[in-house]
Amino acid sequence: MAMKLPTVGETPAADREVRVRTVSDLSVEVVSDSGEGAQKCGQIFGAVSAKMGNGVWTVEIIPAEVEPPPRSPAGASGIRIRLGDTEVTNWGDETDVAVAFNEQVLLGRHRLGGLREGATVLLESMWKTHPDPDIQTQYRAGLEELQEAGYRIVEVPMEEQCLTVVDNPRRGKNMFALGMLSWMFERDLDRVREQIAQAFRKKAAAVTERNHRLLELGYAWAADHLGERWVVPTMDEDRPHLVMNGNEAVALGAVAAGLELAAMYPITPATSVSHMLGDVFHRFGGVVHQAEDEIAAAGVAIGASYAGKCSFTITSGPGMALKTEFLGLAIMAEIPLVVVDVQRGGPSTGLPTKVEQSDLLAALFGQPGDAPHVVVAPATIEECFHVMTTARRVAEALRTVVIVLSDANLATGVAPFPRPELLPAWQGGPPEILPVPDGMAPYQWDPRTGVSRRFLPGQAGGEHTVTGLAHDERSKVAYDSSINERASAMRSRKLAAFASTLLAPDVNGDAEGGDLLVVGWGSTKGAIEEAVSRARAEGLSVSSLHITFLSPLPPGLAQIFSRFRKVMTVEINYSDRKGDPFVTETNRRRGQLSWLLRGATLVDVDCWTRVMGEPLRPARIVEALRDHMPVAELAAAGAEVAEL
Amino acid sequence: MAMKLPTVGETPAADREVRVRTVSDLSVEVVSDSGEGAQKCGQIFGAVSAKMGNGVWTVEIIPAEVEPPPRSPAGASGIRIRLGDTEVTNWGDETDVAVAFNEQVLLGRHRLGGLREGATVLLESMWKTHPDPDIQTQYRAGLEELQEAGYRIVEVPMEEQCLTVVDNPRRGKNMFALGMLSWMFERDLDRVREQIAQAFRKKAAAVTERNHRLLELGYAWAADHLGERWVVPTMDEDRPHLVMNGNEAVALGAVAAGLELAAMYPITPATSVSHMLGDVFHRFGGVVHQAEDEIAAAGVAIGASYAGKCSFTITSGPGMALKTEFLGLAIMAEIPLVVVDVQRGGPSTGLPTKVEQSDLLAALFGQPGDAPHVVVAPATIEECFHVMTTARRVAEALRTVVIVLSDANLATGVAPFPRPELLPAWQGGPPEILPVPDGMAPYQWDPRTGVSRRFLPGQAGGEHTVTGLAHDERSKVAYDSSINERASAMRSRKLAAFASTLLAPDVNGDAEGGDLLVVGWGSTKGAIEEAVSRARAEGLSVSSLHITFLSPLPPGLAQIFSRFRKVMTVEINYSDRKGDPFVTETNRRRGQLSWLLRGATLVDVDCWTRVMGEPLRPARIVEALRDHMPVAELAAAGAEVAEL
Amino acid sequence: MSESCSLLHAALDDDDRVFEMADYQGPVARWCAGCGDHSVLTAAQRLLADEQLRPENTVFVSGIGCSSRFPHYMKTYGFHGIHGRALPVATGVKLQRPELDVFVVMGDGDCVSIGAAHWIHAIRYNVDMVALLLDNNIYGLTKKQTSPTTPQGYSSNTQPLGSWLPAMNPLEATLGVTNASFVAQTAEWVPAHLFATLKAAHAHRGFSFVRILQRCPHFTPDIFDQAVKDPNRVELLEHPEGIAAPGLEKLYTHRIRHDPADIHRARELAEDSSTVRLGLFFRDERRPRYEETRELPHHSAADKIEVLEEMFERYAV
Amino acid sequence: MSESCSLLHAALDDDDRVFEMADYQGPVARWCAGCGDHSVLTAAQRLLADEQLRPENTVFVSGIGCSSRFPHYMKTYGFHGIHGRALPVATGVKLQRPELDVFVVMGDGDCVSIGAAHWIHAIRYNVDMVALLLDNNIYGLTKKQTSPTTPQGYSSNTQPLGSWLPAMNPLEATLGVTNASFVAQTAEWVPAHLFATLKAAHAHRGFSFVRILQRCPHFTPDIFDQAVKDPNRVELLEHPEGIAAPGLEKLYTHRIRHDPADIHRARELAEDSSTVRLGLFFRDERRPRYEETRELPHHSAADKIEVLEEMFERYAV
Ligand SMILES: Cc1ncc(C[n+]2csc(CCOP(=O)(O)OP(=O)(O)O)c2C)c(N)n1
Ligand SMILES: Cc1ncc(C[n+]2csc(CCOP(=O)(O)OP(=O)(O)O)c2C)c(N)n1
Ligand code: SF4
Ligand code: SF4
Ligand SMILES: [Mg+2]
Ligand SMILES: [Mg+2]
Repeated sequence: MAMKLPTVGETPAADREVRVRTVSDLSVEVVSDSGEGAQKCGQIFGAVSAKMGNGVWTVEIIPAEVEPPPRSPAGASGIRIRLGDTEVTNWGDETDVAVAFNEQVLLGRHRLGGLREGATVLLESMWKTHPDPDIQTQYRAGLEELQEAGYRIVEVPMEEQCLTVVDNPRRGKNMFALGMLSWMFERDLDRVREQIAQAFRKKAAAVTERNHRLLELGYAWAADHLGERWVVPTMDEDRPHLVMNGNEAVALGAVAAGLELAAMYPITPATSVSHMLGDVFHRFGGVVHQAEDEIAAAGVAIGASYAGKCSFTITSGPGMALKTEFLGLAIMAEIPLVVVDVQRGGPSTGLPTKVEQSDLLAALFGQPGDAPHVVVAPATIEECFHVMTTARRVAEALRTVVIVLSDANLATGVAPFPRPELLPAWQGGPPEILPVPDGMAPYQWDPRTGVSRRFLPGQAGGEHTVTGLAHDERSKVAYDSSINERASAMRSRKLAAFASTLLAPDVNGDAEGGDLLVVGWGSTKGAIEEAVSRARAEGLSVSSLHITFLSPLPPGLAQIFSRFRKVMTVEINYSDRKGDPFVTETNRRRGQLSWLLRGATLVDVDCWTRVMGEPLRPARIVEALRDHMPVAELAAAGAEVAEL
Repeated sequence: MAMKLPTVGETPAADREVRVRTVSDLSVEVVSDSGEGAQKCGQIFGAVSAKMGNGVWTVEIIPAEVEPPPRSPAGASGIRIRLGDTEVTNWGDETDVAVAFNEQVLLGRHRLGGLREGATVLLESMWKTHPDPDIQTQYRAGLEELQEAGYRIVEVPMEEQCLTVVDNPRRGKNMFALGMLSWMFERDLDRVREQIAQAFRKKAAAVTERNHRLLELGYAWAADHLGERWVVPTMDEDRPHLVMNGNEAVALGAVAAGLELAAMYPITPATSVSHMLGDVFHRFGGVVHQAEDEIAAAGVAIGASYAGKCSFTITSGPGMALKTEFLGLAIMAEIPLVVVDVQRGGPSTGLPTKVEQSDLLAALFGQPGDAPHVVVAPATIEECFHVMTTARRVAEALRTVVIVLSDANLATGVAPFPRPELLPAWQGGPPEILPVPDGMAPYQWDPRTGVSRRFLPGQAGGEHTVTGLAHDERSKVAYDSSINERASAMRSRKLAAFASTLLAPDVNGDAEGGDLLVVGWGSTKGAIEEAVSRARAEGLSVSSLHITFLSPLPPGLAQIFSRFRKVMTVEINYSDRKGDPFVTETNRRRGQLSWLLRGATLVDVDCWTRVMGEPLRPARIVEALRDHMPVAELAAAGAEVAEL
Repeated sequence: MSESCSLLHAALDDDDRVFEMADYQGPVARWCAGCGDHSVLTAAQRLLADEQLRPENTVFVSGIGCSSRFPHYMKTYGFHGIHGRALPVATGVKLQRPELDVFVVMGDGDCVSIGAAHWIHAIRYNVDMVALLLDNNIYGLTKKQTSPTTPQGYSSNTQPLGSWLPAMNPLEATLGVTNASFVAQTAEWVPAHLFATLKAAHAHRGFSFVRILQRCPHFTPDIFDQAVKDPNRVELLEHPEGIAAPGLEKLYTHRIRHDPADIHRARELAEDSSTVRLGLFFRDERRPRYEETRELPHHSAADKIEVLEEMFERYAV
Repeated sequence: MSESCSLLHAALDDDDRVFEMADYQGPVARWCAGCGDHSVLTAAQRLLADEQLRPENTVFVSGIGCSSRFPHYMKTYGFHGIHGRALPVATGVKLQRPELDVFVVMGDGDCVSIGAAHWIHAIRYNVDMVALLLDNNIYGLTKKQTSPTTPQGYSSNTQPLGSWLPAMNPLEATLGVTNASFVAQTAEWVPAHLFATLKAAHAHRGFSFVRILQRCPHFTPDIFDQAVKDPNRVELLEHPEGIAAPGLEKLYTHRIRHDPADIHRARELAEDSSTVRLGLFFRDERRPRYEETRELPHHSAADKIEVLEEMFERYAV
């Protein structure tokens, strides 16, 4: 069937054919200058889609500046929603349908490779006739660039249309866009109206009303003018779900875990956890302490943990660096502490709003001296919620530091997950302040497990001074060298004992083995598993495995690895590529997990990593898998030899 | 020949036989309450011995408190001197001859396992008849404990003797002891007198004179009463030598390297470097900046490096923790910086005055984000001197951070090394402040090596802003993701390029291979190599290899390792032992270097490590080697199987 | 005592315990003979006995330094942390357990140098605790390096030619921080004044900052020498609202009347370092205390779940 | 230009270069429209032109924050470092190269919160540089969190119920630090005063601390609103030794005479926050400057080797 859709910017005529396509997976984005409400539009669209039973993953497009200049490619602000007919676990690949409020922000997205070739674009057309001739010129040039890139561009007179309803179209275009999208994706208009009402519930009723009118306007306009509709089949899902981002999940997870003191210092992308807690924590008797710096935040959390229930601190890379010394103290003095590191691009200030998984080795080994502690990485938004309970419990049970490695991808990604059935036990009890039985010592290590029971201030008979100096069971400063050996062993033993309670990770794909095993950790799970499915569908013998506890490592890795011809990690951190100048097998900088696994298992774990400041795209992973299949590598090596 | 020496505390009679023994290696120590001058005595003894052509290694015995209570085992303050007929590279094993000013400090040394069974002990006898009956009792009890341990105890009326020359014997006993030692070891008295004069050159001439008299008194008393003399044959050595400790060597090495700004904050055991520089640096136009904390110290050094010649900062573990964030910035912004970490026992405050090698992984991986930089560890006091020039040059050539890992063993160990022939080139030139040729960018990375030339303030045309944000060649903040990939690769490439200039390390022992290869790094070299020689003399097929550059690693390791049936590291840091409860091959905490080598080479590198707060003793290493010989391990495994 | 017995024990009303000084004394202090820290330790133990503070409800928090060994020598709870960071830890303790009595012991390097940011902010937070600055004008534990309070020209191991800058005046700086609520100075060699000052500091609801001039015979034997020997070099601040240390009138004849409500005069008096002034420089009981933010009702697990379920509704699909 | 040509170039006497404001202007500043940082940027560029400072000999050092983007928008050397640590870096630059003109740009979170220890100590070091505190009473870059200077009760994302404590007064704190030598306050919406203040700060030999009240229309549009709209809420400090900003007399009729030599009065004036006071609070040109420690003769490599050989003798065997 021939398409009548114009491929170069022109508003389509009212008489045209409408093509309806059913797809199992599709990404939509809305981009604008910041402040134009693109994000609100997308959030409502995403929420409605989730309610209708689609899998959804939403991610915000955030410019680097607070208020970037209007109409600039680097200023693109917006949101991207990926819809699926099953659960969606990651942001996917390129965008299929985009709504853009000006051509410059669209160019920004295009130049970053955000749009799929042939994507459909609904572009505000007002700039074509803008009073400023420079803008007209820019618009024409932009359109040309976009057209050459092969997008299907539909010019939409959004401003003109909105003016029929509102005076200031800057505050309405987003609802108009929502209307268009609702038509294109056959969203249930009642649900959309309801969601709008919910989103603007704090505003005057007139706002909701006006937005409903704009919605309908956009819907009608689309129905009259557009030629493409998409159906993404929905699932029947009875279990109730929640939709939120990973930082919100961490915040509510902290509440569910019974944590009551969050000590922090603002830093992107971790801060929104404390914003959320700032809003709600007092309703649970909790406090957000914004300290003077990250060091003090760690100190306050440690002081509070020392005196009672485990507390937590939350930060990102540069803040982790500052907490290093205090983490060593908490580990040495065996004070429970939960530390959430929402990773961003590094090193140094790096890419503050962008995702990276490059704090792993620093989290594991950053503290001078031998400082055993637990490191755990949630892989999904749901895990962001539940990991907080695990972390508090493990920190208290082992009397040590638990570092939770989230990242910017989880922090800002929004997706539904099954509504947790909350248990009181998750919160732990309030600490018991009972007198200490005679003869008990504050570090009465169980020689097998290294575990001991701490005394809290208020417990008569338990008076002692905790110290970061080497010390014995009674917390007395050690002048005798053998004491240090023993205490070091006890602190380490706790991890080994804990490791013995972990299960070997499941293999996704073929547990019996195969050509290639991909190992990941943290937020990349969804993208990796999707890529593995696609690759398996292509006939490649690929499986994957995801590691939740990075310290201690779970058992069974070496055995699992041995069943595959090749093992590699996929990570968002830096690695030298094979064949880079001067790079050898010994001095190659490797993906951080691959490093860890090589040392632990002695298996030649290869890696494919990228630090592009964005989550991994499943399609790119599939390409990498193809390239790294043992057979492909052999062929490549063969070709090279043949060339000589 | 029957010995007439009394084996239990009693002052020997004047008529007795004197036995003279020739040994190739022997350790002497002088211990006292703090403030009694034992260290001065030992320093002079060591210097004279070095001048006479003995190999010498001196190490101070330092109590944990500033002024510990007198007559307490934990308060032992003193010095230990190891003499040899060839070069002495480490503190050796237990002490053979001890002079003690009271029995309590001797007990302290005994309980720490510092004295060899059967060691000869010259003990001040005044306590036997002390007016305080408690002290008399203590003395008797102490003597009994020591006697049971099997030492040859000679009671010496030091105080009584000294009173014949001085009023306050507390200020003279050390010279009397020096006299006794001089007789026992046949030291050239003229040289001793000269060295005393040199040591007290800042005091009144009468002090030297009085000390000479005490020296002679001790000598004469020993000649009259003692029955044992030792001959440690001397070497003929024409090359002039210097005798100093590792921290002094770092300080003078910094001067030789042309460094001109040391920014620091006091911390044991690093501080004495700055004490030394505080005394002398201004004579070289250099400045010691004591900052408000370690963070500021790093910042000042980085600011100074940014504006001109490379600067340095010096600290120990807790201070390293605080510098973490700034190191990331220097690496990201490519600002040369030398960081000296004089390691002590950790984690946290740990064992501030004691040696440990447990900052290796933190030095390598401590900075959040991918932060490639150079880590180098001097292995000898001589290397402490020379490493500073290397570090400055590498930091400037690669525009990155160079971390120098020394430790408390090197910091306080004193030994002679060949006097360096200083070259002006070591200092590097003053930075050239010339206009920047048109079109040059501040990070004009050579794509093969990643190296670029930095512009300094004052260079017209080079104006730019360095930043810790991801940035491009012109130091412009990167909004485009591919820029980050490229810049990351360039920063990493520098290390690979540098690695290509390193040589494969030499094998000590049998380069062709054998049963066991021991790998070490840093200050343990001397002890390891001595242990390997002894083990080889026993017929074990053991060799060793020492790694100077830990990042990047030198080439050739995997090849060398492949020639040995087993490879293991020997380190002063914590590792779980095989067979510890719950410990598995995957979750075992390993010696830090072994960890690194496993990941880099995939060889099953085992480890033997201790964190006893003291340098390794060669004899203990020999034991460990015996236990870890592949054959011994097989036998042990066999025995276990047989037991089942 | 078995676990179940200890439970019984907890149920007993032990309010009839009477504490002697010895009940607060830990192991023998390992400071140098003549070190001023000994006097402060005694004064603190005396205060605890005087106030009958329960050892188990009292926490001494410190950093690193000679003075920071303090908690080890008390028979209370103690937290010997890391250098410069005692105040955040103490803040955490107090936020978690406002009912505990918290004392903080810091050296001059610990508080004024590496801990400066926390010091400034702790003054501002005004959390109810007693902060003692044991100021010996030197780094003791690390063996004689210049501290910010080292007198200008005084030689140390890092500045052998003498400290280059005028000494930082911690009282002045404290008085410059908004929300300061209690600022006093005393000297360990005047035990009566020291005790009276600790007592007043403990009585104050808020952050009580006490600078204690402390002798370090090992490294700075000369610094307070003149003031110790010659009471005329010392001036006592006196006022009905101030700190009264009975029995000192005869020895210390130089006295000056100062109303601790007058911050301007307090600053003037603090600034002039030609005489050693002991007494209460400033007190204001009405400043907001940060830990009041924590005074929230306790919520049961079930309560919390209820509210959380309510919040889930916002996110439900 | 080839390497050899550039050598020639260096030999030229380029003192006859004349710099226009444009010579100091970097890429277009990426702050929000109406952000006060724009005015400060302009004032700084004007100052540089006015003083004819060579772009290559001028260094702007900053931390992290909206305001810390400043160096990127200048065509001089710049160092955009890490959050809170601009001052140590600037100190290092100045110790190494005392001949450079160094400016430091910090936000209120950057300087007063995380950077507090360095701030206090930089005042004390009194190294010759101009330190600008761009105080918008909020964390801008991270999107509206409470800063120490946020007014009491003002709501933010971390303290939605309003800031709990009274705002920290940076002028007062600065004036409390021994060895403070130049303390002024200005506002970016009074360009003439801003310029005059920068000029005086630059002229001062020592650490010139300038607090600039800065509007953040994005997050705290209301905070300085009244003072901006109503000149009567502003009071200018005036004195022959003070900062004269000609042309303001008519608009700003509230003026108060203050001798910048009088630190006690300075503190009183700084403390009262009921009116916005602009002007020079304190200046003392005679305070020792720390970088003078660095004023050492240069030594050639050969000289150094000679001295080193001499030192070796002490260690020779
Ligand atoms: C992070 C860190 N930096 C430095 C040190 C070394 N250090 C220990 S105590 C101390 C200073 C001691 O001086 P002060 O605080 O005045 O206490 P005093 O010993 O005089 O009582 C220093 C620098 C450390 N332990 N940790
Ligand atoms: C170590 C570290 N902690 C936190 C941050 C996050 N951060 C960036 S700017 C900033 C504060 C910005 O506020 P301010 O200093 O007042 O500057 P403004 O943006 O208002 O100009 C923070 C907390 C960081 N980059 N590094
Ligand atoms: S060194 Fe000074 S401060 Fe430390 S214990 Fe000795 S006298 Fe006290
Ligand atoms: S957020 Fe505020 S401070 Fe930051 S650029 Fe915008 S207006 Fe300026
Ligand atoms: Mg001190
Ligand atoms: Mg601000």
